[in-house]
Amino acid sequence: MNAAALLQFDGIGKSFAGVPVLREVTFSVLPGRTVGLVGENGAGKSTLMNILGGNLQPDTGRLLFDGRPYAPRSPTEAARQGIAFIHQELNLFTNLSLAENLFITAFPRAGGLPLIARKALRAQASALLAEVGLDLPPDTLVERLSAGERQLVEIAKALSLEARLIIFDEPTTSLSARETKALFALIGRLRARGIALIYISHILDDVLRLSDQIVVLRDGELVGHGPCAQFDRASLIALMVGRNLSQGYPVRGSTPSAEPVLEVEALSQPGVIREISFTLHRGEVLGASGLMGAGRSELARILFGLDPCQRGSIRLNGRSLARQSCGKRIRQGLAFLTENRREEGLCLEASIADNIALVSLRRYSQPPVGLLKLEAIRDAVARMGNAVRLAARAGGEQPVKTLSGGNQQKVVLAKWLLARPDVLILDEPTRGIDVGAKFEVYQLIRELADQGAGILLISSELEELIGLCDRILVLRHGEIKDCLRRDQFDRERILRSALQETTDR
Amino acid sequence: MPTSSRLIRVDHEPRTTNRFVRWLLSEYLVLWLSALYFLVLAPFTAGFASPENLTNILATLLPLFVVATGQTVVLITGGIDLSISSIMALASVGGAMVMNGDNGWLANHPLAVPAGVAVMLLLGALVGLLNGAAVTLFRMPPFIVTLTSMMFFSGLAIWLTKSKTIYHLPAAFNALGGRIAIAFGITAILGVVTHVMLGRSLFGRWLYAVGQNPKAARSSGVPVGGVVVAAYVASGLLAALASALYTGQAETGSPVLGQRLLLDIIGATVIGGTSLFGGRGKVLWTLFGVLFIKLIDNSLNLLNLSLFAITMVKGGVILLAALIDAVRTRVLTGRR
Amino acid sequence: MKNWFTLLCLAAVALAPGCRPSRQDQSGPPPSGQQLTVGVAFETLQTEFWVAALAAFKDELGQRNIKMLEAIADGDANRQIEQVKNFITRKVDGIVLVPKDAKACLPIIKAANAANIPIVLFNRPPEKSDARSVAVVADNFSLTRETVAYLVSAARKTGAKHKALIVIGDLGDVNAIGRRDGFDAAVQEAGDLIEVVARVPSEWNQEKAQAGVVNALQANPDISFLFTSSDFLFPSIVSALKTAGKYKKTGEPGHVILGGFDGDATAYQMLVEGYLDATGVQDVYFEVAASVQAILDARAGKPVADTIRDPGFVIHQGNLKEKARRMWGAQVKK
Amino acid sequence: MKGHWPNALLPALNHASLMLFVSVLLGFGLLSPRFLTPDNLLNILIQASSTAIVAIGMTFVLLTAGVDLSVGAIMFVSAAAAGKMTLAGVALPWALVVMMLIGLGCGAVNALLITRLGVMAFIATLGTLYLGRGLGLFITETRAMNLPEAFLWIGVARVPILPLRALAGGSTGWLEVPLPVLILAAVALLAHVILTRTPFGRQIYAVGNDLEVARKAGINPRRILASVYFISGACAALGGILSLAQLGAVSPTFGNQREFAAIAAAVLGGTSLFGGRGQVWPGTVLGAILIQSVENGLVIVNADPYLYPLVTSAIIFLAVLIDSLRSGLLERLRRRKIRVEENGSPA
Repeated sequence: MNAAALLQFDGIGKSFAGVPVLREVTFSVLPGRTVGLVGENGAGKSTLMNILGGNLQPDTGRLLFDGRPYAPRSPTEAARQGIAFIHQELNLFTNLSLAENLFITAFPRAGGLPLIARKALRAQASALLAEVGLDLPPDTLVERLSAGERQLVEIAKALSLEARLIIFDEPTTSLSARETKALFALIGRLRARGIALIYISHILDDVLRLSDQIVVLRDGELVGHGPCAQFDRASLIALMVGRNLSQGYPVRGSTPSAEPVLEVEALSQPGVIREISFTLHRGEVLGASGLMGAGRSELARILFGLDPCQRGSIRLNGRSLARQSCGKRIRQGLAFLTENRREEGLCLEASIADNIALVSLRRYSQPPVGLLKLEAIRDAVARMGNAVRLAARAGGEQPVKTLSGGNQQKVVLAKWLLARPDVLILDEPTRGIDVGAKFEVYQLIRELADQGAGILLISSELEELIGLCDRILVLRHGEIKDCLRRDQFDRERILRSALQETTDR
Repeated sequence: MPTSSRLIRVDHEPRTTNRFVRWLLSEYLVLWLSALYFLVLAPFTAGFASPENLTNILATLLPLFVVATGQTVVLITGGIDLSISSIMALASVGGAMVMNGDNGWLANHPLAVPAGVAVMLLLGALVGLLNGAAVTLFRMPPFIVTLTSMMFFSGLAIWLTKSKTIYHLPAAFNALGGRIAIAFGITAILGVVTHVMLGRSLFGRWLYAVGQNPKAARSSGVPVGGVVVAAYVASGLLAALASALYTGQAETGSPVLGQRLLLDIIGATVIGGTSLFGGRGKVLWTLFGVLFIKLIDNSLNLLNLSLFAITMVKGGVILLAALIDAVRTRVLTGRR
Repeated sequence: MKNWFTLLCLAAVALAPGCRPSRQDQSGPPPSGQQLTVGVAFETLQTEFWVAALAAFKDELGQRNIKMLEAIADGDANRQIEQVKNFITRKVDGIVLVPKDAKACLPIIKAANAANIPIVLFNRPPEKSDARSVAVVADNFSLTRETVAYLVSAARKTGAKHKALIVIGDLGDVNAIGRRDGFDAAVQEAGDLIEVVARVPSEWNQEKAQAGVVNALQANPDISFLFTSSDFLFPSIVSALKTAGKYKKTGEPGHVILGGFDGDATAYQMLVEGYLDATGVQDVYFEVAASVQAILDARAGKPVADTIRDPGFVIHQGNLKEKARRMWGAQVKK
Repeated sequence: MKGHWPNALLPALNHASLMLFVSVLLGFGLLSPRFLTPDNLLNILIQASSTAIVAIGMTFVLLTAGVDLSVGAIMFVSAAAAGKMTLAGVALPWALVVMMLIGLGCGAVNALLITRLGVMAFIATLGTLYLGRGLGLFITETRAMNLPEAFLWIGVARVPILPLRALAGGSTGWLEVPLPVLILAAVALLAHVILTRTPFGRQIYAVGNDLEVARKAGINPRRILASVYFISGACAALGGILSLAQLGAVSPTFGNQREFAAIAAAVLGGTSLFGGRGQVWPGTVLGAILIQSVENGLVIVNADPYLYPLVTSAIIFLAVLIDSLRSGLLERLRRRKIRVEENGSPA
């Protein structure tokens, strides 16, 4: 028990349908301090935060806020108490201006009238924006903002509500290095103002760097709790997973062959990429590093035929892909795991099975009318489900939206594995999924490469690239600035060529 | 975000009850409602249950079902087709112009009927194609695209005929809609075909995928544009076929055919359970929806009620069905 | 297939409990009374004319102690087929039908013939065919032509040339077309005198009629001759004339020669007040009586002409007194 | 998105809707000298006023990604009731009050169905559409009712608003505006202020953009949704009053299909059917006026009656086509702009 504590979780327990998801969770958050909260998806983090935010009520235990018992019944109530959430997917109205987003429920009024005092609104808004270091006119529409800027707007919103406790839930997933840096600086300032923070993330380095205290959850139980100094990456992972993943990256079975599978030459699209040329060999894992907006995803989308391209040639197994639809390219053996599985990867309403089968349906349809061999599909789906170690009910009838991030990502992978691609392009395959799932994804990538596929891996986590790749390309401003062989791998060098000025995450 | 909590709840829910609830509450609900309605009213409504009347119901149900099936296909893609009524009128007129015995282009020609039907289908497909093209190429909202084509083509139909209805159609053609056995046969085949198409064919799966998430569908190699266009063409074709049945029933090509059916059709489809937001719908559901609407229409006529009562009861019943549906979905999500 | 199966099962299940009571009802004309049942199927009740006609049927049949079933198709040809089939199902002794249009009713008539029930087509003639029916009709074309002819003669008296406006009904409605053609025929004969400068399609809709007339008067302020395909549009036309300040009594300067068709209450009022020059009146009472008589005769096996013409009549200031009592609009008023 | 033509084309497209509007006016103007006269333009405004007001209400609903199919029926019911009352000798003002109350009542029913009972807007209002029509038919006994002069007065009354010197039209030396136009102006202004300048208005946009987020942000979506259906109901009733004022009669077809006209007007004005996008002024109001101008022009040039639906629909289609091209183009340009700062998230 801590008297000075701003927030105190006291023996919180919660279970759904008789299944406990939180057991006796007890810890406290001090004003001006940061608590790092880590744990695999499904470990109970979200449930805990939903209780804190008033979306759920605990079965056992109680919350103390400011020493007083605190049992919010609704998000609004929580907000009124001064608790603000910065969510992974941002809660902004894209069709409204910055200012309106900040004050949507608390517009400054003109006199007694129900009219909005526009001048006051603008002034107050720009003041807040200044505090979070966002230098934009308050009338800008949110839809024109980058993810990072939107993040800052969210924080400004929290400040406008005089939040005393701010919860960050995976805040950096969609931020560029520069934006992340800015965010961390801001977090420092918030602490200085005496605001308490809970920082939830899968990027352990960030957690270790930002937190004063760290809390580790596993299967709803608090398995680790103490000052940051007590932990390091390995020990955290061990605690989260419950087993020791000392050597994280899978061993490579084969060495890449010299046989080229994907040859890209002088690919250019004005305003997007310039003179991109590289060759991907069978069994090779080729990494693509660089800042957000360096043109990595754009390159991938162009390779896959989602975006147009003016000049240059793409050859898959020697055959040119010029002017071909995604469908054609897929049939030629190309596959692309998009960076945002919710928007572009999955039909959330549809069942796991339907999602996995989608790409390969053509193969299972018989002419003339394209009737589907349902049996064959069912088997194939089941096979893939096992292949990616999908933790879901048999049959795959359940809608994908009910799965955890990790399992959703596995579904997308299964979808592409079923298509038996020669080249698989992965855009941030491990973003926002928990440690356990991450390593399973690495396994799958490795296996696929060992089976002779070529893999283009786009990632913002250098660790990942260094651990998995045979070569790494570094992009900046839509151009390839550097290419390192495995023996040349070196964080410094990669970062230097990724950004002129040297920064680090 | 409650996702993880929901995940847990679902995972540990015994599957069978979930299945059972789904089956009972969703799939056949409207059918049960219809049956209930029928059984309750039959005793009080003279001739409601008489064989003749049931055949009447069936006869008028068939074309409605055909056109509603087309609507279902479009709704699944997340679109909507308001132009069906005008397609029916245009096809009716076009076909009649070819076939009629007075001044038809193929008057009394042996090939008149096949040619006429072909023309009807062609017109339907054409309008559908235009709708689809406008929706996919120019990314215009389907509601407006089909609303304008509704105005345009019904206007065109009236213009073509200068308001005159066309009669003296070949007996062979009138048999299509007039002889219930034939109409039933055609409709049954269509129903089954569409049912299979949606359930077990490549195209069907693509339809649902496009309706659920066009972006994901595209990046999974689904030819989204093509699928959408195909959906509207299918809707047009089915509307044209329904028009053939109606025209045969009435033995006249009428430029105002089906003018008032539009809301009935959409209503029936949605009451059946097909979602206006895409990705969800079945031929079977639509059949139930149509059956429901028809039963009500028919019984209200038999009850010898005045027009206002008929209109009001209809509204009330639609609301009732919607309410039950709302409650049902609440129960379902509650169970989740 | 499953779905059809379910459907049929449903039907089968329903038959069992369904039939018995319906039998009872169908023995509805009780053994005691010879009370007959006549089904009256109207296409619409959208205008006073039909309301009046339906009322007239109620009286006529009531007086003759005949039970009346009514059905309104609300403008839907196929629904009408269904409704009449319902009548047949209920073994009515006669059917009065206002068909959606002249041809769509053929299958209905055939069905009635098959069931051997006499059927009268009220106010709208059927297409020539082998189907047996009695049609009681006022000829839209010729009656309109007469009416307009009278208006033309009135125009002649003024000695000046006239610019004419016609408010057309729903282009999908045969009556509207018949009346339009009647109008055209009449004005063509007077080509020297009348120039048609505006044709306003009203779709039988007050708002469109009103807007249309206002706009037409805007385009041609000198319009001095106006015919509407139905009297029920007069309220909106009058308000349009008022806005243009052209609503004057006959004989007053700036009077627009007004003519209509139907002879409803509004028209009667306007005649009495002297604003309306003439309207073509359908003799509803004649038509109704004739229809009922035709059914009875047919049942009695007497020969019945296959078309009974309602001469109708043009009512105008001149003959208002003596004709008023046969003008249904005038009766409704009372 | 090849080359630079989009950048060149965008400004053109940005004002395309307006240009279309102008060209329609000019087109008819060339065909008939009478079209562009002040009187006729005033006419168009008067005739557009009713639909425009209904469409304004509809805009509120569309902004929340809903739809109100029952507006036509609401017009009918309220008009029928008012007609009966005035014929029964009730004073005009009271009749009007009752009309507005009925409008609000119907709105309340819709709101209840949609926000409390969770019925989909489309179906709920479809149901009330039938209920309303039936009720109206019941009140009118399915026959036309002629109303006393008093109603017409509203239609023809002219209100002097400002003294004028050289301006044409005003005989009394005052610039006179017909009452319906004045009412339209007032409603449009009010609606515009509500939508752009009040918290309530902005929250409507918020809810239309994302209902869940709105709830999280502490907005009460039910309140917002309910109120837009009230507004729509009231606007429908008011529109009913204005039509009545011009017709002086209630026929069984009164207000029939008005829902489509209203939706068309709103969409012409650039309102999205998926919520969150659109404005009353100039958008919806101009949309309504454009449609009316076409109808008016067709009569003025004495066009073949059969052409009416063809021309009208073609012009609506054209307007919406232009709008879609424009937004498509904007999207492409925006995507490119974003790329520089941020990971080229898919457009």
